[in-house]
Amino acid sequence: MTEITAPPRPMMTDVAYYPGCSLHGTSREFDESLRAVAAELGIGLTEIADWNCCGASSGHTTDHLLGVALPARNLALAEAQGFDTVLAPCAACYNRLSAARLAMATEEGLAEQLPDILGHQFANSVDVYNAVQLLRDASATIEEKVATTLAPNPLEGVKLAAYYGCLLVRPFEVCGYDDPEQPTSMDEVINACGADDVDWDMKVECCGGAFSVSRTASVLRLGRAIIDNARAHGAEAIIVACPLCHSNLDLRQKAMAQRGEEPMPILFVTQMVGLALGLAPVDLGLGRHFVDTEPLIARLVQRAAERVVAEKLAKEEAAAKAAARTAKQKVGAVASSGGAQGGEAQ
Amino acid sequence: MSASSRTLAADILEATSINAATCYQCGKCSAGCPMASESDLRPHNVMRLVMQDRREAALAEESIWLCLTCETCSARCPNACDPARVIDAVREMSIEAGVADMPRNVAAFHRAFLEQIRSNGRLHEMGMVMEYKLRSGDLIKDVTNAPGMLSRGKLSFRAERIEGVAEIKRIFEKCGVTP
Amino acid sequence: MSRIGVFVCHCGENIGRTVDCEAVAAALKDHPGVAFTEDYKYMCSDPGQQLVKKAIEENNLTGVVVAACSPHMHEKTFRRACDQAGLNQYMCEMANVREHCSWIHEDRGEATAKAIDITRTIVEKVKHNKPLESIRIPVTKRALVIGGGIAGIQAALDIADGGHEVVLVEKEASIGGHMSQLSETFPTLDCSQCILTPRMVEAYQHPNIKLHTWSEVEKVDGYIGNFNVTIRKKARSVNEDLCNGCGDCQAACPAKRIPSEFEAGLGKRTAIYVPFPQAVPNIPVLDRQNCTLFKGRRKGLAKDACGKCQEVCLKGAVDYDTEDTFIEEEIGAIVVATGFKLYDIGREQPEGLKGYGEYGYGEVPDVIDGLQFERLASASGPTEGAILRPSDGKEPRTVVFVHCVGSRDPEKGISYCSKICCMYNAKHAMLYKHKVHDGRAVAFYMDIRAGGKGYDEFSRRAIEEDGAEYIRGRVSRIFRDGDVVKVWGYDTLSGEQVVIDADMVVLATAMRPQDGVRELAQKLSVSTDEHGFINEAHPKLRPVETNTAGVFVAGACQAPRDIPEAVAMASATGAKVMSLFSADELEREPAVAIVNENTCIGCMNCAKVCAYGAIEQREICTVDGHVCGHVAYVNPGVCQGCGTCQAVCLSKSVELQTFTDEQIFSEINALCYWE
Amino acid sequence: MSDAIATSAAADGFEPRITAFVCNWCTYTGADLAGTSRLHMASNVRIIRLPCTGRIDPLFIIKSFERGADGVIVSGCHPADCHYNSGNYHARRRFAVFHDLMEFIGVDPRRMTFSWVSASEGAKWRDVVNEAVTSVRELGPFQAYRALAPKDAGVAAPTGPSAEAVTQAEAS
Repeated sequence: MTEITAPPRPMMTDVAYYPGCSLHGTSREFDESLRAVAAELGIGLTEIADWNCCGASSGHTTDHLLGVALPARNLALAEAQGFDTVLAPCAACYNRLSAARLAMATEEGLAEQLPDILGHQFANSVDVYNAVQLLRDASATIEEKVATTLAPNPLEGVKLAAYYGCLLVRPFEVCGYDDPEQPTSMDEVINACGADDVDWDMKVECCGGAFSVSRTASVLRLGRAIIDNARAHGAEAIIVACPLCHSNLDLRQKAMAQRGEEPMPILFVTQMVGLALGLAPVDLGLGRHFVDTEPLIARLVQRAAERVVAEKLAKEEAAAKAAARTAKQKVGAVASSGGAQGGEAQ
Repeated sequence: MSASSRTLAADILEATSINAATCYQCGKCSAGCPMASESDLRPHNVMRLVMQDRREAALAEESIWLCLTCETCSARCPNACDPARVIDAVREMSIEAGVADMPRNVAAFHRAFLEQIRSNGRLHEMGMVMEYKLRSGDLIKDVTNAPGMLSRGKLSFRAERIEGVAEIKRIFEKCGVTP
Repeated sequence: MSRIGVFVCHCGENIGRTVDCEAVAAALKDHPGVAFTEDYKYMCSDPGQQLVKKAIEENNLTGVVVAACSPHMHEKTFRRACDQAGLNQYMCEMANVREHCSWIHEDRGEATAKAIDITRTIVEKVKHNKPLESIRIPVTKRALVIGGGIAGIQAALDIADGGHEVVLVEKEASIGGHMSQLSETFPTLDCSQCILTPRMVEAYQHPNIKLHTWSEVEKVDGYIGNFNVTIRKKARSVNEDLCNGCGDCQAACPAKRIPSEFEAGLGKRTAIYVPFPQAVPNIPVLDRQNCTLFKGRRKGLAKDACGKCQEVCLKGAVDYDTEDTFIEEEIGAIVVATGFKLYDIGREQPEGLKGYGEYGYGEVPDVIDGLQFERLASASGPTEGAILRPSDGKEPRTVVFVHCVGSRDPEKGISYCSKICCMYNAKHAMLYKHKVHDGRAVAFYMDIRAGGKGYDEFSRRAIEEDGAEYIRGRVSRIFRDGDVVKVWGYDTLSGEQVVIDADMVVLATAMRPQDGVRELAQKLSVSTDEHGFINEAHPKLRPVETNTAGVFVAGACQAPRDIPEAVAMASATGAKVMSLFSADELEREPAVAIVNENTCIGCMNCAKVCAYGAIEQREICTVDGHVCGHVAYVNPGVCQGCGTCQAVCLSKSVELQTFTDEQIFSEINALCYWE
Repeated sequence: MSDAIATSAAADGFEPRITAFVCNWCTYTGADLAGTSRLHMASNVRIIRLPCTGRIDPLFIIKSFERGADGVIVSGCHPADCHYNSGNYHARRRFAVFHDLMEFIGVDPRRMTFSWVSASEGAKWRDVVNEAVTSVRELGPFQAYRALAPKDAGVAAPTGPSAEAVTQAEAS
């Protein structure tokens, strides 16, 4: 892997939280799991007071200025509330907020118009983070927590497909935290959770996003290709960080299925981290999905239990063998350990 | 800005700083476009119409509304033409010129969406879907999912309304947008 | 008192259109020191020059100012004319009223006023010109050729055949360059090795060619006719005089899994190796990075971990303790022929290029570049000429060739056209179809650029006779899908998306200048363009010269070139070198600094800033021979005439002839005045 | 913009006189290229050709101002591209010091333009010229040294001042 993984970034500990409409509505589980995981990792989330909708694609498709002004109000609120970073877990919101920030920084005359439009002073001083970025920077902490959690990690060795879609990686000028063609950040989080990332082909292909309601047929066509490819590469679930992707792949999956394939659970990245950290599925909103996650979780728990038993047996066996060996070599062992102790004493 | 007196390429240049003449017409954008199979105009065709100053053909075309803004075209363009941004600008001009041939449901969706924001500051999904259904006349579709959504706590009947609704209205006014 | 003649040229309409030439001549007529003025349609024409000569003779002129084009254009012409008329040529100067005036202004009044200013300034300068004699410098008739690819070999052979010694320096273990890696060459499908190998051998055995392989140019001092070049002979660990090329060491080497550079990573080599069987010289080098013995030594092992090659060498030629050595060569002219490398489009891009994540190069084994395909198609390659894909060694049934990867892509790659890809893609498609008759060859192109003798016919043949499918459009994505390589393209002519399940994909990656060329250019004082290609002195009229006299350029280090062009350029440099060597001495403008020993205080500031080491300290003695002080002395053979010494001289004792303080202050005074 | 400047030399407006010291190999050739490319630019600049920026004595610049130039341009090869290897490095170092000296001697540093223009940068030369002309025009005529001018200098322009005399004084 390349420079993307090289410099370890410090984990964010205190950020302004911009949930966006989806996390208050159709993707409540993203909000629930994020809050649960953040609490576990020691990341303080302060919801921006009185935030508004970023306008999503309808905003900037209709009017460029509106597409900047609606997100800008939120950045201005965060700035006024004393934050230098906003966490926008929803990939669409993240993209709109970042794009607005970039436009204000680069387009001539744009930043000057905003105080008038917003009716507030605004210095464009707030950085925008998405959930994957936040968790990637926290991956060392996640790994550590997973290792120290008492319960066996249900995700160990599970093959998960990281699906980035469009809005987390494109355009590169707006996102820029990961490679736009072969991103690795979510795969890093998957690995931090003890699971295996799947090397598949549809990581950055579009799922149909904004046409979820208005042009369902397109969404079915595009979504099917994504799910089929993940399945063909052995994924047991697809991990997403975008409510649009989630609802397209989860809500519409039944309509996509053609030959009675096994359903493919679609998990938010925060839900996955939560499972690895040993949080209860219900606290992570895993019951809110259309594709039932229960069979997957049951399977994972079952496997984890079997693994624990197998490990325990192996350990006992090894211990027995070791005991037998030490008994034989007792004399020599005593001599050498005595020497070592002597060294320490000095 | 009198749009008709200048070339479409000049208008695009002013709105986006993109010089349409830089397009190679190599088709790499259209090769990766997820909607290419459903639209008559592919990203490089839009660039071509801009180059040729065929304003009517570009602005009144349904295809520009089928763009998902997934940005794949722009990410892979060898000459930084940014077709996605150009299509965005063409759409804006299309609305401004009053010739937008938005598929009825796409237009309805955008209007319903923005209406929700303007009146509440946030999107009320249930309200949006209702509004959309009314505007698009597409009453049957998706109704089957509403009960599922409700039972999973994903839809609420009550809209969230922010305190700064007046500010949002001001933003819409200043930007000259009426859904 | 000066008697200067002012000659104003109309340059047809070029000057006359915006500058009132008659008015310029009239304005100078009464200027102090001007004895003659005239304007004429084409001053550089023969009648124009006759006019100048006649005026000199009839008016007994002491100086000549030609108000015409840039001195870089015609200064030589008019100085020659003056010389023929008996006026010292350095009493003639050009006033640039074309490039610096008529061509850049529109207002006739403004342009005329400026032309008068410019001409008056030069008149004031010429008043202080002194008759000078050209400097004559001896020429060392030995050439240095840097790079032993086809261009370097050709240049070396041409010069050596002309009877002059050549030092040929190659950084790899063998000469031959990229051409030795090619299977067949367009547009004739000649076997590359068959036409190249005899040339390589000829160069090696030529009595006039001294070959240094595994060597690099370390340092270049001096100037045209008199370069002093230091060559670093990298530690080869094999004594070139003892080795007889038997190959026993290679057979004995236990490190056999090192990716071969020559096979473009598709084959393996040993740590002590000859890059390819026909290598010239057939003498191995030891790759210390990958050698078991040296790995051990780096780890600090007390005992050497290997030593097999030394053991088996009956000639005792293997020596682990050799070090880099330096050779100095006296050289009169230098030919740069360092060639190209392919743009490595993998994800890691050190030089700010973005790479092509969407094409899967480096991640999907069956996505290869053009040179790799050459090795697959080569009879001496890893598959002995069978087209077999790298992942599983199967014969691919469908091969996709992608043009313009990295080229013509300012966003992710480079802006220029690499020129040879259209032709070698057509060749690759043909070679594949010749070997796999029922296979499918698909080429995605943006434009087909097949200008050249027999080139278009060749690329058409690939389509018409060999059945290659050409699709106009770039490819968006390439990825592995199970056993196949998916290619997402677009056919802009039929207006459809195209998805091809390929078995192998060949990317025509861009040509870039070879590594290290910028550093070399710095050593040679030649400039490079934004991409690192070496700049020629003039894109049309001096295509193989550089801005540094005596340094010439051939082949793909100047721009993407194919073999015929590289060879033509190489022979052109050969001719340039030969004409330089045809005289025993060179004539040079006497633009050198001279020290006034009477005023020099010996501070030696001048010597500190001299880039050429032209200034030395000299003792001054009293009449009876006692040393009474030191002064600076400028060696006129070494001085290049930059004048930096003069600017730092505390006592104003050093003076650059042709640009003296007197001359420059006169120019300033002519320009600036209180109204 | 170049056209605007080129044609705005109205009789009533102030048109600065600017002297440019350029090296023979890069900027002079770059200015030649601007010519062959027919890039139009302001006509206020007069070029004095030198072999290298390393040859430029700060006295040349002071002399120019003393004699009534309103602005001075110094331009040579880009760092690392010097035809004479390092002449422009010496020049750069010298001018870094000189820049600080300017205010001390009563010349607004904005009257001086230092730039690197290579032989291939005709367009850059045009920009350097036009920008220098614009900024010096805004600063107005340079008058600080007027009192120093010899009494007869005022009428000397078309026929040229007694250059020998000035140079003699300079050399001493």
